[in-house]
Amino acid sequence: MLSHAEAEIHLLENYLLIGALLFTIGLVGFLTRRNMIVMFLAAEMMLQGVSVSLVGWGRFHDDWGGQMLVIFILTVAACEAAIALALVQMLFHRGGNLDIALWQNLREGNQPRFVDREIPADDDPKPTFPKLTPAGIDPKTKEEDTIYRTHV
Amino acid sequence: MGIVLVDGIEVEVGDNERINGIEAAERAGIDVPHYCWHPGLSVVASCRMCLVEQGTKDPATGKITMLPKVVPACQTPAKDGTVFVTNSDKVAQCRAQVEEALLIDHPIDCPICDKAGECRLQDYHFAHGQDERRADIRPFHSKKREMGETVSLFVDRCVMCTRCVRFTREITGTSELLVINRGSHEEIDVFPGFPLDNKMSGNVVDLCPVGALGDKDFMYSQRVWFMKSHDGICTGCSTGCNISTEENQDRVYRLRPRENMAVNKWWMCDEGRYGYHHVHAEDRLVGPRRKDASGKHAIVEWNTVTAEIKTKLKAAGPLAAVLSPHLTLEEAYLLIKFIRGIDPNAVLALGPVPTIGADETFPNGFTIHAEKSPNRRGIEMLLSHFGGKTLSFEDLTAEIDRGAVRAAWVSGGYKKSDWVSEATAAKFAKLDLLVVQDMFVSPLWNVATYQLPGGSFAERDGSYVNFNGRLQSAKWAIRPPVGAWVEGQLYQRLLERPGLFQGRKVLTELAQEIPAFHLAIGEVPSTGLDLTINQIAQQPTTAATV
Amino acid sequence: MQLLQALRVLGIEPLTALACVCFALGLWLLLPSTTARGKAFGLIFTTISLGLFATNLHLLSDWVSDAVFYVMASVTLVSAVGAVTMRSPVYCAIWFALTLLGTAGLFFFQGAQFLGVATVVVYAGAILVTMLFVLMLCNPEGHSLYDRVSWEAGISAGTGALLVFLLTWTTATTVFVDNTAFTDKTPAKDSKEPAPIVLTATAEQQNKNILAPRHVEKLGGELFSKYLIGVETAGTLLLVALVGAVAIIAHGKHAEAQAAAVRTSDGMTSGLNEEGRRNA
Amino acid sequence: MLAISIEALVKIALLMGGLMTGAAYFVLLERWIAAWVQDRKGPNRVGIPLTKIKLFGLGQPLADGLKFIFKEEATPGHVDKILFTLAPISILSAALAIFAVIPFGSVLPASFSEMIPGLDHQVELLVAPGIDIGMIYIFALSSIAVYGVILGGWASNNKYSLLGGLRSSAQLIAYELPMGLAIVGVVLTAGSLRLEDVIGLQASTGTWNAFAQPIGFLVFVVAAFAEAARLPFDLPEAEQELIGGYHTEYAGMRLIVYLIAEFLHMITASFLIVILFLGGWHFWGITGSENANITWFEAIARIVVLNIKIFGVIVFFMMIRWSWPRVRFDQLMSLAWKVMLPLGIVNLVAVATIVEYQKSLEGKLGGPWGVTAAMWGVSLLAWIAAGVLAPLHSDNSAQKDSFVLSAEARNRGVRPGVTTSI
Amino acid sequence: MQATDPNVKWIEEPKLGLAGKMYIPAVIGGLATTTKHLFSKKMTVSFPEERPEIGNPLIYRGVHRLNKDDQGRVKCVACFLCATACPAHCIDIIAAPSPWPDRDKYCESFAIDELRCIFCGMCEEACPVDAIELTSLFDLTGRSREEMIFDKEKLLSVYDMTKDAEPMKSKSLGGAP
Repeated sequence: MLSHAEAEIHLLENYLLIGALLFTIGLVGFLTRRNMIVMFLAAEMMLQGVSVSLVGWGRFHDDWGGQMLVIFILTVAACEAAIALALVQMLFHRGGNLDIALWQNLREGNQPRFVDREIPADDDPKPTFPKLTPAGIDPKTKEEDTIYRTHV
Repeated sequence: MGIVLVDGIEVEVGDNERINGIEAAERAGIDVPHYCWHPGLSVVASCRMCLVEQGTKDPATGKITMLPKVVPACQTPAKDGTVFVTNSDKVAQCRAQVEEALLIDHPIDCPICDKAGECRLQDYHFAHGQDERRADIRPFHSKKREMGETVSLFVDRCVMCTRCVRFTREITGTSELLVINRGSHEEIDVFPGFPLDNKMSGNVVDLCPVGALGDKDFMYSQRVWFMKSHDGICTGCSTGCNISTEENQDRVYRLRPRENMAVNKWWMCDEGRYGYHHVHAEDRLVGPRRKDASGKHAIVEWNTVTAEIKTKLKAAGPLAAVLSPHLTLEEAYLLIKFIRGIDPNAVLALGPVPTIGADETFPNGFTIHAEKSPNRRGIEMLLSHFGGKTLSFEDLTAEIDRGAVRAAWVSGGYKKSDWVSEATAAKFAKLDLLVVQDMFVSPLWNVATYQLPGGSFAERDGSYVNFNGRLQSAKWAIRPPVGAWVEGQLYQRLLERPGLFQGRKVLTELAQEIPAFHLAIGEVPSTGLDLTINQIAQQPTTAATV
Repeated sequence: MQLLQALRVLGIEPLTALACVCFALGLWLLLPSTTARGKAFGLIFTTISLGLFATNLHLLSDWVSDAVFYVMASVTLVSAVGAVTMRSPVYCAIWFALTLLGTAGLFFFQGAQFLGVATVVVYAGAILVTMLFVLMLCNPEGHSLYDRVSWEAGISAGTGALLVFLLTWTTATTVFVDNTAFTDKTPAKDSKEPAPIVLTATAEQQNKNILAPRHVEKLGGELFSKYLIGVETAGTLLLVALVGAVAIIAHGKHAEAQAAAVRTSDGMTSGLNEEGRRNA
Repeated sequence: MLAISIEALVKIALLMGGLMTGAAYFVLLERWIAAWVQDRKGPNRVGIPLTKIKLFGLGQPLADGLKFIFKEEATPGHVDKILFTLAPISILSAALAIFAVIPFGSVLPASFSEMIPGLDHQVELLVAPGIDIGMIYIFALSSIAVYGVILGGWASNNKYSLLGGLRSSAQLIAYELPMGLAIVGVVLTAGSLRLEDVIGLQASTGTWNAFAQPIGFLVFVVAAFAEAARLPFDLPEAEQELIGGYHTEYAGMRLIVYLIAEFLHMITASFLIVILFLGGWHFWGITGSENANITWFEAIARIVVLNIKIFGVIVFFMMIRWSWPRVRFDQLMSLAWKVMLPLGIVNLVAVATIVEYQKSLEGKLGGPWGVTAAMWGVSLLAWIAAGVLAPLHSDNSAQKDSFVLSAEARNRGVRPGVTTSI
Repeated sequence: MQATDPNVKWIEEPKLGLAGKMYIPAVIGGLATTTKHLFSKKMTVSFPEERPEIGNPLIYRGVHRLNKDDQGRVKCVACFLCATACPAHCIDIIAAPSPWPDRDKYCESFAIDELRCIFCGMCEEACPVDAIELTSLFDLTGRSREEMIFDKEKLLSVYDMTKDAEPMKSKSLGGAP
């Protein structure tokens, strides 16, 4: 049976380790992934890592500050989500997909353009879906008919 | 050249033409209703349905003077300056009144009348009759009277046009029918003891504009609006009458003559008219059979037959083919191609041509020929073109008896089974391989190695050459019974040609290859092609080199 | 052996170092753009590294707590790895949702009930669902070619491992002092050793304050008294973000047509473009 | 420890059994009410098998359940198999877990605890009595339930399912806000996030929150309908538009899991409406208000009253289904953001004012009744304002002018009748 | 029709008052309607135990029957008009000269494929002798397709079965006997 102090210290150290790992995994994800939404997820994961540490410290010190900070982190994350998703949506509309490599001209000047050296093999088996043969030929419609529908 | 005005439309009439108002209106595209008038019969103007207004146009002043009364168009000659008016109120009123008069005594039993659907009285009543009937509708009492073996008379329905009477007097010359009584008691009848039994009696049913004369063969069997009509050629004799084959759901219900002024005019004989029953006979053969080692015949698949018969024929040695005079030109052509393709020296022979009695000619010139096959002349023309060793059927039999031929293909298609005798069949039985195609069991059929059921005339698609060299095409009307293949389709398959057999396509090929048929390269008109005209003069240069 | 000795001198557990190496290797192999076999190896390495890290963890007061904690921690970390390595962004989001649930569990375990639930409500309930919404709007088939390629996976994983190593090392070398029993045992200020971290809260204090049964009441009181300015600022921030998001979207819609024109004329396409194909 | 565990397990078993049976029989009730409203008789055949006893069709839920169980578990070839299976599980588990903090009665008398050895406290009819954050917990789990819908829709790989999932996510997020605002009003008055505290307050004052906060009640009921995806807000599975919405591709057990979860959502919504606004187990004169010295009669009366109220609310849910037409999706969103959210804020401000300045307000307005009257006045004014501003009311009929196009406009490819402005 | 066609009548939407915009009438009206129907008389019946009442058997279109005349002979004259009118082609008739002196033609065989029939009543309309009629029997079942092809005997037996409850329509409608 551990004493209260030992238990608290052990708990803190465990939480710090988990926080560190969570933060790092998030960092690696942010650095490597190219899908804007996944990058955003990774950033949130780093915030989670920090939150875990903060809560641990708050309990260790019997202080509400840690939890308060986490609450503020939540708030900031919500704001971040709003802005980031709006940006992502807009970038998607402009660029056509969610690839961050599309926006290389946002980097500072004199950087070499990044080009993929190899195209990954498409090792996912393409599912074959049953397809119905189209029945007959589409009737040609007059422009008048398309504009003024005779019925709804 | 004269000009006739019909409803303001100018119609040209030749100098030597003698036409009446109905024909002149027809040239102008106007239909004048009529019951009693028929182009092949004399004019009596008894029905009064064709009443029109008539007048004359003065060629000098151009002034038109109309007669105050209406006249029957059928007996008004159309000559230069004649004016007909068929669309005036007066004419319409006359027609309505005539129609009403005809209907006063006519039973309204259209539901059970076989004529309903093609009845002039119905049609004209809808077109020209009054909306309301002023006379009472009385209960209908059937007065049915047998005219003879083939025709019944429903006395009530008669409108006394006397077409039938005139037909027996003018066309057949037998004069069985007459009008008895006078006035409103007029009826059609026969002399007691002299029934309507001439060989063209069925035509009176077609002539009758209403349902008074009924065909016993067709009676009550089908309503006319269910049937589909297909242009055909009668195969009863070598006359080659033009007919309409009327069928519903692959069953022939009746044959009717089709107008062809060059061959049969409007008529056909009873033998041809009622000679279709073998198509649906109970004993008609279906299912190809093969003789096995024990001498018994077992049913095989058509595909098996077509797959193995060629190799077997090749292996069998000297070949002979018997071309039935019931085959169409196209089928005979394909069979020759097939046989000569296997053995270039194959013997070809014309099958037996059944002949019964002597030719019978009616006063108006219509002839029933003794030669009871439709295409003897066509087959002979083909044989003379292909040449090689061609024999008559008897000579071929002798040849087989001598052992010079080891295998034979015999096409039948006869309506009866007595076309070959037991003795002949016994000679054929000596062959290594005998293929017989027929519709009914015959002595030859029983000795065949391969028994192949064939098609009837209603199922064939192709052309025949009649007794005086007229090529006429018939369309298939019904599908063959399950298990039987029409010859053309079988030869098509044996020659490994793709697709279904199409008579028109093969005829074009045939006509391009054989100079005698070169006229058929283009369209074959519905009235046929006379192959004897200018055959040498118009021979195409390309055909000469072939 | 010498290396091990040297590591020991520095206060580094060799197992931790190994764990970091395995961690880097595993992440590198697991990230997209590798083959299926690479993924299997990555899975093995990551498992090993997480297991090795687990040796660094300390046992807690009783076995129930241990079990709960280990389950929570493993759920959090495994799903975190899944969230950054899955190909399909939808799966990434699902794994991240699991990470959030794990974190919420960890918060609960720490007695931060409100935070645990708030994390689920805000993150899982709002942010992630919105993200899925956007994802399904933008990329309804789920996966695309650029999700198969990672930027500089090896370097990033190495950096991450280094970071973990440094953090772990720092934690391991930090001295914790229990000061609840002996209040006078403050360390000397001029000592060469790093300043120890002092635990001053007793169990009774914690139960009254941060682990109180009426937890929310306490938290609310603290939030709206001591941290009131922070709350107000956060509120303002939220408003600003709201307005900003609306402005961006509205502007984006206006500029859509122009952007399409720009897209075609500028030749601005994905990195997986014709150029890349030629170079490959 | 053991006694507590057994107590919790017994409660869970009771709750689960009750909920599952309840959901099954509410399906029957739903069909009955549907039939009766449409002048039909409804299911009345299935009784005891192999006999002629029909029991008014009370065997129907059993037969339905058996049918679903024995149906083929068809998985279409084009779906994402993992998520396709995970989605219904997640939605059902979230829907069930919500009931951990929802009281299904009040407390049992102390005499009960004395009868059971090892039980040292009064038994609360609530699975997890110690949770301090009950209401946020409910929020959290109901937001987890969104995953079941959105993932099921996406995994089905079917356009109707995806549309259903998308609609559902947008709808649930949008309606969480007014719902939260309405709840905050209740929380403010109760001063606690625990549901049992909310009931306790209403029981002790004798005033139900629906009476004290009418506008909050309205907002909450509307939001609860939307959260439970019931008509007139069942856009996620609108049959006429989306075939079956997010569960178009589902069959057999997975489908019934979805259907049960849907009914559980409705039951949850009914519980919340009753507990937060309709006094929970309280009824004047028969249930008492004290927990400590509760009698057996009162304890049972409380359970009965609670269940009757819930039954009534569920019947209301089912009646509404056949009374009002489904709204369009833009109307749904407008309702959430333009009507319900402002109304919720009005309610929150009014309640906050009352809670903060209770004493002085009572002095000025003539006692507690004056305050309530003022609250009703504010509510009515807010509603009238919503009616006058009418953000939902828009003329969507075809306009003649918009069909008359100039030749130039037609050349540009403008289609008449379609507004191009944003 | 184009929108600019002068024959198109453009209608203004009714304007909602304040109460309408506050949704009060619609909400209450909807609930009132459903509540009223909740307690109103039910239109459906529990079928095998209770049988629905057919309002007017004369215009009900159920199973066919072949009527008999006063001598017990089939009334049908095999005119094929029902088969002609039938849009589903479910009537098959074989005609023959009748064995009775007062009639020329009768149906030797008369079959209706009740599975193919769409119960439109055109055969009844077409029949010139009121021989085929549609009864108000509606619960038509069978165990095989063959069983559902009603031949002449079956159709005549339907007449025997229903003649008391439903006399021939021509008489009851005041038409010719």
